[in-house]
Amino acid sequence: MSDSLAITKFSDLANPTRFLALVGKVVPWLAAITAILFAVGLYLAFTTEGDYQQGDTVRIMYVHVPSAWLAMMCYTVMAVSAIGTLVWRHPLADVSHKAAAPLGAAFTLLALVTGSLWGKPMWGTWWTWGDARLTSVFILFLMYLGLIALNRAIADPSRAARVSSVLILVGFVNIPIIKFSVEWWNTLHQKASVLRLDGPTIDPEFLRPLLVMAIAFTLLFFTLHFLAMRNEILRRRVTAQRRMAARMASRGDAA
Amino acid sequence: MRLTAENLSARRGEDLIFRDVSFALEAGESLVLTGRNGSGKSTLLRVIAGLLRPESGKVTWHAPDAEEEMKAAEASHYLGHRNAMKTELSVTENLSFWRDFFSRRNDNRSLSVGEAADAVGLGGIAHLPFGYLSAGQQRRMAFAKLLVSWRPVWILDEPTAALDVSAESVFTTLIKSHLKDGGIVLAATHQPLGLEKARELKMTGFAGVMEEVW
Amino acid sequence: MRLTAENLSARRGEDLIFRDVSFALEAGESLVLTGRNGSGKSTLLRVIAGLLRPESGKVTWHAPDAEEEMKAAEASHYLGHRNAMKTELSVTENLSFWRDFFSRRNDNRSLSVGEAADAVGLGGIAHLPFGYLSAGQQRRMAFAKLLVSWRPVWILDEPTAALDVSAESVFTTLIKSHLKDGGIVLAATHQPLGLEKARELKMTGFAGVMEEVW
Amino acid sequence: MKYAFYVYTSYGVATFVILCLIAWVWLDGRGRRKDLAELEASGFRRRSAQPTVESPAKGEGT
Amino acid sequence: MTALLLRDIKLSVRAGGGALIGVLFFIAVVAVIPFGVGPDLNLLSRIGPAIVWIGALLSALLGLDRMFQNDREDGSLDLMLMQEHPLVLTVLIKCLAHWLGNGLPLVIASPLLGLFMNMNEVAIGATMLTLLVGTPALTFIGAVGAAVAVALPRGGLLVAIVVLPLAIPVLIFGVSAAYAAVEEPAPFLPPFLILVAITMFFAVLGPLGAALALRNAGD
Amino acid sequence: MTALLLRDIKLSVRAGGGALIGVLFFIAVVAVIPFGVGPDLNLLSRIGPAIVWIGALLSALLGLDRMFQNDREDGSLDLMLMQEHPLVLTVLIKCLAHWLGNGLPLVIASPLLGLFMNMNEVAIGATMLTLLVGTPALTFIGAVGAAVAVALPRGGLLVAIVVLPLAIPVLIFGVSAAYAAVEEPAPFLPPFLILVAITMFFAVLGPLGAALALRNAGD
Ligand code: HEM
Ligand SMILES: Nc1ncnc2c1ncn2[C@@H]1O[C@H](COP(=O)(O)OP(=O)(O)OP(=O)(O)O)[C@@H](O)[C@H]1O
Ligand SMILES: Nc1ncnc2c1ncn2[C@@H]1O[C@H](COP(=O)(O)OP(=O)(O)OP(=O)(O)O)[C@@H](O)[C@H]1O
Ligand SMILES: [Mg+2]
Ligand SMILES: [Mg+2]
Repeated sequence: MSDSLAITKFSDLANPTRFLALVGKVVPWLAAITAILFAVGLYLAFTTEGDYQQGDTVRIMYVHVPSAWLAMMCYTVMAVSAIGTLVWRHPLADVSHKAAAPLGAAFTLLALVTGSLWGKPMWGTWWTWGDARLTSVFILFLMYLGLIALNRAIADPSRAARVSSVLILVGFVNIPIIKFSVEWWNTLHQKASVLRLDGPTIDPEFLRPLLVMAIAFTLLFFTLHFLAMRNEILRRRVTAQRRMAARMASRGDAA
Repeated sequence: MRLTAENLSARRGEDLIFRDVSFALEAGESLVLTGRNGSGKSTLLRVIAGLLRPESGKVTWHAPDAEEEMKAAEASHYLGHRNAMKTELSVTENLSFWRDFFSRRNDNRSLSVGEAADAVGLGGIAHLPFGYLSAGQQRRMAFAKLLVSWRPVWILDEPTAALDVSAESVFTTLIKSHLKDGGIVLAATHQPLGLEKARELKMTGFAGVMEEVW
Repeated sequence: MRLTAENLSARRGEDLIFRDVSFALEAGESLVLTGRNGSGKSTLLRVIAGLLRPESGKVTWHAPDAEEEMKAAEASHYLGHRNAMKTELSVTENLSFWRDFFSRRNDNRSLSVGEAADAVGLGGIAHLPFGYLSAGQQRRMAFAKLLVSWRPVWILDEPTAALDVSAESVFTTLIKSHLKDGGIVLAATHQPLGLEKARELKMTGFAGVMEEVW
Repeated sequence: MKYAFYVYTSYGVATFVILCLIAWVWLDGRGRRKDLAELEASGFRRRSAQPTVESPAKGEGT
Repeated sequence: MTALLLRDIKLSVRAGGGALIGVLFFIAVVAVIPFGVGPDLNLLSRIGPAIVWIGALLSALLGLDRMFQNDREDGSLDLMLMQEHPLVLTVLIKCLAHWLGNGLPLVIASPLLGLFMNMNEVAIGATMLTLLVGTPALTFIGAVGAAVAVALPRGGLLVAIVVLPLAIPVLIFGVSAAYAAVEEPAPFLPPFLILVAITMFFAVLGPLGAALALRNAGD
Repeated sequence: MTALLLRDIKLSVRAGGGALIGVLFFIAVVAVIPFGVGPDLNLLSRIGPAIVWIGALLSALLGLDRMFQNDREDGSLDLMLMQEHPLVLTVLIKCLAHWLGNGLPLVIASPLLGLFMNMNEVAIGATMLTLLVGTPALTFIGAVGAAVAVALPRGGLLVAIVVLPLAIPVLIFGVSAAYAAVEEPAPFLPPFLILVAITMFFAVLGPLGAALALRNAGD
């Protein structure tokens, strides 16, 4: 009975300490590769030709499309973590979706802003409420904010994690709506031309910088996510130790 | 008929409240939890009632007629610190709601709403809204809820708080007769309940911090 | 310093719960209300605290320094069945709110928040949200509220419900020292409080119906 | 370049938001490590970091 | 289970006054819009279905957050969680009671508001029908939010935020079906069927999610 | 008294991000509107002020009814009733805290929403001004309803009847003042002054009524 079942159960799986060690090893490499890819991506983005139809605004694509993909991917990562929280009750999963929410909100904001900046020259308006793609992305943004608020509102972290997991999973219906909104409703927004079943239909001239930037964004996300997870783990470690210290102090008084 | 708990441990926030609690209760047996304020009595009862997930271990219920194990919660009545009654509804409405809600097929050991109110000594005021009762009367009515539908296991969290002496003895009688009928009782109290052959489990509280996880 | 009640009677719904209750308490005296559940103890205490209008009679408070009579309510602390604490706020926040809210000019007999929490034996966990405390710990903290701001009269409704034995003795000590300081205590209980020279008033409940009016 | 304003603003916004994220992660991490160091300095150690210390919680299960 | 249904309806009539508050708020919403739009009766009747739907959506939010909170505070929720009837069923019944107490009155009041907005009979009928079909979806979605609110010290607004994004599709299809019934070229059935499908979908997902949240909010 | 103000603000902020949530909710409500009415920017900017006001009314209603209920349920209200500070003052402070925690953030956020609704600067300014002046009235009216709700275990319906009919004039004058600022012929001042008068009136009547109801609620 020296160690409770709970504790041995957790140390079988990747435990936080081991995760921290992993982060320490992997993150410098990730960060370096991200930086290189960004350099290459930006170079390509500003040296390839403009589109005859869209002019130079096509360069906005290289930030808009990756951040839009990331906004959706981040939510997917959170949904997978949410399953981890609810089904396996793995503490790392709690940390994972809590840390991802601000990142997701930031990328969604980017997609919204760059989209608007692209929309003004292309469609002549910053924003329209009539487009299902635009509004569903806006809803995604609100959901990220709501999840952040929810996490802040519940004091007990593991309870907060479980409750927000439920919400994440329920909100996941929005992701397919975002993805397929352009097919289901006839709208202003571009139809999918890269991520489609029958292969990309976009000119390779644009595809190359786009892919490089997309990979760079993805790696950036994982770098930041790992670091944010590490911060969250440290935060919990600090609170746990503070409680322990308080308990031992009050115990000392009693004795 | 047998209620077993194996190696239970539970946590509140980051604190482990208790670890490795095991016991087994047969029909007619009772277990009384004692311990200081905050020592984890309510926590253990909530774990057994299935309202709080244990950190490890499990609670099982073997009925003589059923083959497989059931969740203990389904065979139990739980009387917590709160009374689970609506202040806006009358006592009768409250009790008959719970009677219907709890009712099972071929259950002939339950009392009717009126009988239950009489059994706790409040037959005369069952038409009042629950919110109009005094603290002790409310507690009695909450107890009457256990009588309107038969469940083998009673999980009682300080059932006699706010009660006067006569009501305490009424409760003791009711608990004893439940045990005689082959029931099982788990109770947390600060005052002796007056059960003769009750086993006692003394809680100590705070068995460590879960910081190892982090 | 003197708290007097003259010919009090009070009613709940259409029932007269008690009639013609009179008493006078001087500094250092205490009165314990006993009686069955629903006999009107809480009702009497609420009348004295000014929370319920008496059907007839009045409660007065004479302070030695003030010339005219004050309402007794303003010289009193009331500890009811409910704890008057917010579950969302930490214990310290709760206590310091009440300290500030109750504070009076030139009041030097109050304890600080930390001292009050220590006095009820919970100094170590004052940073936790109130909602995280166990039932007994909550009750102790509610009692600590009486210590953060000095009031001569304490009106206590079942102060020891849900408490363990050690906490009960702590409370008794606190009440005794309040009496020694020249305070007045009115308490309703089902368990003996252990006060030596307390006067006792036994409530009987239901003193008639108000049908005369009609 | 035509529409240069839109292009540069979008890259600018993107850079700004990403820098904010990096700053947040970095500052947060620094704060937490400082907290840990303070706890360490006040003499508190994780138990798993010091397995030989006799744990106060052991043997308390009922 | 019938007992639960009856009790909840009784409570909502007796205590919350849900029905009346909802209807009054609904009327308030519909009453102020003409100020914005001006006395242009044509325009009013054109946006009528949308306004009625928005009013219904907003009044559905009122009181939704306390669907489980009250039961939690007095301890009833604990007892419901312990029962062997599947929790999903309990949640479903509570949703039903909530809809009967709060949603149905809105549906019934909607023709009156349609008259306020100068809508014609077809539009009124279509709006009422879409409300009848669509408001249950709002309740089911709200149940998830309410269940989440149980874990919160004070749920209220947070619930609404969480719930609104999910409610938007309901609104969109409800309104477009109502319009389709009036304006000629657009067919009524496709959006209406989608609305039905959404309601069915949330009738499953809502109680499931709410039950999951309740199980996990436990303390 | 400052302690009470601070505590109440703390509670409203703590309990789920207060200001953030109020604003988020407001945004969510306003964002929902275009889904209903359609993407017609002209129409949107025309009904904008009305929508923003409705959003404010709704967020004022959510949670207002529990202003005293929470204090009553945990027994704090008893202790407040016993103090020698006049009860009216206590109520006033509670209203103030409620407005600071819930009303003010809405006022501050309203320009953003104005942008969403494609309103012009004048309309945005006018809406914000009317909100600043009008939302306190909603709080004061709500306080009466909340106090009545405390008094009656079955007071639900009464609250609705008390609060909303009184709130509707506020809404109507607020909205019409906002419109008057934009549309030429109508003068801005008359409705605005009426709004100011209503607020002043309820600033006196609200706390008085609430205090009276609380005193008589005693049980
Ligand atoms: C605020 C406005 C906008 C938002 C919220 C937005 C959102 C999105 C999202 C979520 C995606 C990813 C979709 C997917 O992977 O299937 C996307 C992709 C894309 N967007 Fe936008 N967008 C906006 C404006 C624009 C504008 C104005 C243009 C150009 C005229 C544009 C062009 C594209 C293109 C070309 C793609 C890539 C499609 C693909 O290859 O799959 N977007 N956008
Ligand atoms: N709000 C109310 N409305 C109507 N009747 C009430 C109300 N509150 C209490 N009563 C009735 O008044 C009587 C006295 O109640 P009171 O709370 O004073 O009893 P008590 O002596 O404190 O009992 P206990 O020991 O159970 O706390 C009871 O019979 C009760 O039914
Ligand atoms: N919701 C909660 N979140 C975090 N900690 C909690 C929570 N509820 C209780 N605790 C803590 O768990 C410990 C055990 O509480 P529990 O209610 O089980 O005690 P108890 O033995 O029932 O005490 P009492 O005799 O006072 O009722 C206490 O120290 C308390 O502070
Ligand atoms: Mg307990
Ligand atoms: Mg009493």
